Amino acid sequence: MEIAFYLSGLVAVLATLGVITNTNPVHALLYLIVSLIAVALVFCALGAPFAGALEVIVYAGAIMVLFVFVVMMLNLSDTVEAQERAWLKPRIWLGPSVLSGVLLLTLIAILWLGDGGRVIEGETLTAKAVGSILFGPWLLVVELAAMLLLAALVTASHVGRLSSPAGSAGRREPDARKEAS
Amino acid sequence: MSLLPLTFLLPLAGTLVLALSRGRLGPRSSAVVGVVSVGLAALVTAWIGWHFVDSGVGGVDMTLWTWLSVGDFRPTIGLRLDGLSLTMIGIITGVGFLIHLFAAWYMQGEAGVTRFFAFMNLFVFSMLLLVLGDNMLLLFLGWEGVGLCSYLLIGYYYWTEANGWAAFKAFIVTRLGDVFLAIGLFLMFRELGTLNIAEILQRAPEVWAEGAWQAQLAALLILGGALGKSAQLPLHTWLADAMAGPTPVSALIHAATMVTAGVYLIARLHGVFELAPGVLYLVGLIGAVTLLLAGFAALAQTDIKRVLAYSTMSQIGYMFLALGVGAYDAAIFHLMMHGFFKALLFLSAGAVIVSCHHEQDMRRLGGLWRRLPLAYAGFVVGGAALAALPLVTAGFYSKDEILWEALAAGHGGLMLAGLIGAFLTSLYTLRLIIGTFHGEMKSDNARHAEPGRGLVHGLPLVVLAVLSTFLGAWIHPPLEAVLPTSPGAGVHGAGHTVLGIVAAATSLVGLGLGAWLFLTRWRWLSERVSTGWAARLWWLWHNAWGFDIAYDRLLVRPYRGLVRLLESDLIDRLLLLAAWLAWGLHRGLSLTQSGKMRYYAATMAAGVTLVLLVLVVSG
Amino acid sequence: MSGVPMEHGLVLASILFALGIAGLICRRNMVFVLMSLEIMLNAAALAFIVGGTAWGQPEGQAMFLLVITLAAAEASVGLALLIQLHHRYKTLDVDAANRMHG
Amino acid sequence: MTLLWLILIPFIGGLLCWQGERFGEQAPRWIALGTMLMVLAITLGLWFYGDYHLPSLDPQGEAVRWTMEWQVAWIPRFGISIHLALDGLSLVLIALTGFLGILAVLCSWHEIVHRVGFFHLNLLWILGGVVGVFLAIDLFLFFFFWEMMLVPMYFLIALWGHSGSKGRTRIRAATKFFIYTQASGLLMLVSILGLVFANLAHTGEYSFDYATLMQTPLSDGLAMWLMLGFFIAFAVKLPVVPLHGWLPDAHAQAPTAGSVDLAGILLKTAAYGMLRFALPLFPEASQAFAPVAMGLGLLGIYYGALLACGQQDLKRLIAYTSISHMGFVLIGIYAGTELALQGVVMLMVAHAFSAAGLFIVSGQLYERLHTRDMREMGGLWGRLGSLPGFSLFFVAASLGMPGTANFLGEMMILFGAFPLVPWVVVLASGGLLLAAIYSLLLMQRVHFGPPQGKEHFADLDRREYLMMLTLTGLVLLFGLYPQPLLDTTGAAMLEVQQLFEGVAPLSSLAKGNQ
Repeated sequence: MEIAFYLSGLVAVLATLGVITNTNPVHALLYLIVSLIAVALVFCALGAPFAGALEVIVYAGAIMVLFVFVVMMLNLSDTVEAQERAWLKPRIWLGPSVLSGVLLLTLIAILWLGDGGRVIEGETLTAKAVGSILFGPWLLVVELAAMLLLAALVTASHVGRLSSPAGSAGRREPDARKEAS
Repeated sequence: MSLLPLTFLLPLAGTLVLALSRGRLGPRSSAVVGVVSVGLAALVTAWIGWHFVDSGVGGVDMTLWTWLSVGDFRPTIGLRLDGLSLTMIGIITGVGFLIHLFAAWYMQGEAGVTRFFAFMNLFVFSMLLLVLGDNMLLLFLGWEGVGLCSYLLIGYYYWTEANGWAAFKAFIVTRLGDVFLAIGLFLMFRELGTLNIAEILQRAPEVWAEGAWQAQLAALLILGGALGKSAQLPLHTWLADAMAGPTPVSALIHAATMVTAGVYLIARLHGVFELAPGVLYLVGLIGAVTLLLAGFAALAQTDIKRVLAYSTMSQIGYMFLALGVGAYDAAIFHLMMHGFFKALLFLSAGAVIVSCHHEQDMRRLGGLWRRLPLAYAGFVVGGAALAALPLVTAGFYSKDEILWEALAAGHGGLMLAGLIGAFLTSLYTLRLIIGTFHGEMKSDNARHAEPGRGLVHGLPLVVLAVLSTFLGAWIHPPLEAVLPTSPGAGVHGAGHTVLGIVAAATSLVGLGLGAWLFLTRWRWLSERVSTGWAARLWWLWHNAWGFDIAYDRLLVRPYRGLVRLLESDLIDRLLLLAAWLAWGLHRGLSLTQSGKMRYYAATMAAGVTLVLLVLVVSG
Repeated sequence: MSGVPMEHGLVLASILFALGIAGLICRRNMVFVLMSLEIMLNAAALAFIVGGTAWGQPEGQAMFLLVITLAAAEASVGLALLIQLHHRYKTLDVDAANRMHG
Repeated sequence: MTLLWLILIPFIGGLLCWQGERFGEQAPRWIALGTMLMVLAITLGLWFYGDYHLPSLDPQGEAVRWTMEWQVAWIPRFGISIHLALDGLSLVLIALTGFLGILAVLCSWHEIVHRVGFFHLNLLWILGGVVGVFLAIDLFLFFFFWEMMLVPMYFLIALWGHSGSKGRTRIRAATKFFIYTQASGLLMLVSILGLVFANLAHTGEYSFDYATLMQTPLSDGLAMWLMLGFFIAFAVKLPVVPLHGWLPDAHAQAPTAGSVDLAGILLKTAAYGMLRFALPLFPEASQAFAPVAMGLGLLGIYYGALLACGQQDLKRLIAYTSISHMGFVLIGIYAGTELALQGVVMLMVAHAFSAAGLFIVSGQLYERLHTRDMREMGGLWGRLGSLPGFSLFFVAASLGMPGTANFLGEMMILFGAFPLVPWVVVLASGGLLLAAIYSLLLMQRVHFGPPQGKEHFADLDRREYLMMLTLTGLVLLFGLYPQPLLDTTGAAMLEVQQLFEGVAPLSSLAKGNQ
């Protein structure tokens, strides 16, 4: 079980690295799905199979499909890839890398300084246990999540409309910007 | 006596009528209002004078109302009539009336006659208040008032910019003196607790010992005021430029009355000066130096009015000299005589100027004696009085008295200066008359001279001419009760006779030399002074010893530089630095609001990292 | 061996989070930005799970449920915005819509 | 109650003007004129019937300081009340406000053509605020009115002002004015609160009342700091030189009515504040501060005069002369002798008239020439009917020509201060010379010199002529017979003087009355 944790953890990290360095959106998406599934495995290894299942179904399944649809719909061509490559110069990624490296070190340092020693036994926390607290003391969270989803639904359907009345105005914007610059 | 306020209320009424007419009065009616108001004032003065002399009282006080009263500070609007003020108001209204009358002729056809007479009446009003005021504050009111009128009348021909600047200069230079006078008033009020002149004269000897520094300082400050007003060294530079005004103005303000206000002031406050002998001597010294310097300057002028202006300075120098030796009555007597003959000279000059179509440069006049006999006569009589032609002229008696007093007071040096001055006077007087009236006519303006006609033109000249002869010298101002007796009074020794003969001889020699030089050697002279060291000397005299240039370099230019330096309000700029700082910060901070999401995210991450780092390091 | 130390799980979460943030900052393409956000949310969810299982409490998973909801909502709105951006500016550059002059 | 109405009438009148615009353009003007006439009439009535001579004694032996007083609780838990009181000084200044208010309405009769109603709303609200400042003796209320004046003034400049030359827009001027006065007002608020808390620490009660706060014992250092807070607030408004930057811009860019109000009344609120609050509340600190204040006054006299000489804009020139004149006021206030303080009142009144006169003249010039740039003027003497005569008069008044009230004011200040600080007075007298220079420069540049055209401009119409004649008459009246004015303010000034000299005021007044 420990091996499963470490191995899938390694896979998750590598896949994530692939996501952020890849220039092709579709490939990046596939890496991301791999990363998510790896994390789902980690969950299982830690003894949270319900969460792992959710991760695979909702995250790697639903959300990523959404991404894939969008990317396909936009029909991102090779020019995008070339542009991505142009944007990914060392000058650009060096700073963020250092910053996140420092952040990581700091987090690790905090973890190290904390009173550690707790070990995860891998004892399974079943869906039943989760369900009973969700619909017990944490009912409000569920309600909140529901409302959030509803709000997201409304927003997405509103924002995503293509025939917006401001569309014509928006189309002039890039030219205006060019002139301004 | 209760008519006394009428003397100045009549001119004031004239001013108000003219000022409030808003152009509804024509030039003729304006002149009538202006002349009649002063004429009536002269009549009232004559009546008052008659009664005053008749009653034989020393002085009459008349308080109209309390000006203001705060604590001990209670100046009044009060008048004092005594021999001195009576003499002065006599000159002001009498000579003033004649000059007004002449001005009615002189100003024919000029633009703004209403304005002219409004200012002239206002001047007479202020001048009367100056001499009638029984306290220093009221005197100061008149003092500044005449300064303002002088300013306005010098700048009467406002459309020439130089005239405006001449008026400006006149006001500022005299104002400088006035500031000293004002400080003198502060000092006297602090020390003596009063501004009433009679009380000042009474308390000054009680409070101050002779030669006390407060007395010296007070006298010095008052002298400062007098120097400015009377155009004495070193505040004399304005008078020559002041000739930019119409000629009657020069006659009234810059010869007969206002410029002698300084003499009046010192005579009025003689009690303070008596306590400061050093300052009193300084008065005489300044007078002597001024009369010499101005005499030389008068020699080198070509503008006939400027000659007269320098001659006025020089004659007031005589008055100061008399004051300085303690002969106050001689000073006032000369003031009066000078008022007559200088007014006559100026009015004659005015007659010449108008007749010759506003030509007043000697180099373009000449040979006018046939065409303008009345003006010529005026010049001759006035000039003779100015040069103190013995026995027949008024000027001889007054000047002689001054010289004798100087000698009697033991100031031989001052007397000598007076004698040299008399010689110079004869010279420049003859040069003026010969240059203007003899020789050939040097321009078309002179050739087409049209003599003035009418009573309005002739009467003032004739009356003043009569007063400038020995007949004028018979007028005896009733000063005994007001002014202390002078050192030479009552002493009629042989010295006096000898001095009289010497003075007469000086004057005659001067006249003779002048006649010879200017009648026969005019051309030689003008060639002589255009080359070599004589030219330089001539230039110096022509520019009145370069005072103007020096003041311009030393005072005017630095002032202008200072103004230009501060023009943009430096202090305000300094405070604006705060605004610039805020603006700079704004620019800096608004740079961070770039709208670039990645920067926001990076900044947030950096911030979080920083907080965590701090936690790590500190924890 | 008996189980994984809690710290290891948290370190894994931290690494994923750091990678996510690096991606967020250095990418201009909005697709990648959104994916990086997903990674970061996922990392946070992982931390919750680790904490929950370490203490043997199901609350961690309850929170995971909330996080995943949030991620779904975020993804849907974000993708809608992405479509609008692409539609209006013909680009996926997130800076294209910037109208500030700072 | 009368006092409350004095404040309310302008405010109500302002609202009526605003709404009255529906009935045509003339309606707001007439309403505003009527309102200000009412204020003036009430004030003159109070002057006529009230007794301002010396504080009378009531049976308990306590001096009654005020001729009229009115008080109602406002925010009782902090001891704030609407406490209005009138004595000679405030009466004179309110009368001045009423009079200049009338002038302001009259001189904008033709000048203001758009949004007439709103203009008069602002104008009247300024005047209402000023009246409030002169009447309030609750410090909070005073502060309230003090800030209250600024907002309408801001609008007056920003909406109806003239945009000057390069970079001198009216909005900028208005903003500068607002920031300067607002910031300094906040300093005053801090000082007021400091004083209130000091009093709280001493008595355990909140109070913003003038009489109560005067009794607060303060340590020297604290008193100095609090006094400085007040002083700076008033110094900005007066203005004292390093803090004068707003004034030339605001004056130059404001419409004529605004300039008249600014120069005539708003500057006087500062002097009033010093006389009413800064000196009596902190007599020792003020005494210690006096040399600095007089130094600043001297600086102001010279700096204002020098700058006035360098201006090309007519209204800026006049604005700088105000700075110069206010230097005299500052010296007079801090000299603190009875004569000097009375001179301050005199000069305040006189300057209100003469500056108002000059601003109205420049407004009338602007109406005819459409410029305020003196380089484009010159030789106007013969082309403007009787306007040059009036400008000459006000120029003469401004240079302190004897016979005008300005002369008396300056002279009284100098005479009063000379025994205490001779050197300051000697230096200040130099200001008289500079006053002559800048005043005559104005004449020279505007009216003398070659005319720049042939045509004649319209002469003054009856309204303008009447305004100018009234102002002229008043300047001369107070210059030759100022005693009624001095009697009215005498008691108030005597009290300031006694406080300033550190004498216990009540006992000495009682003594003085026996």
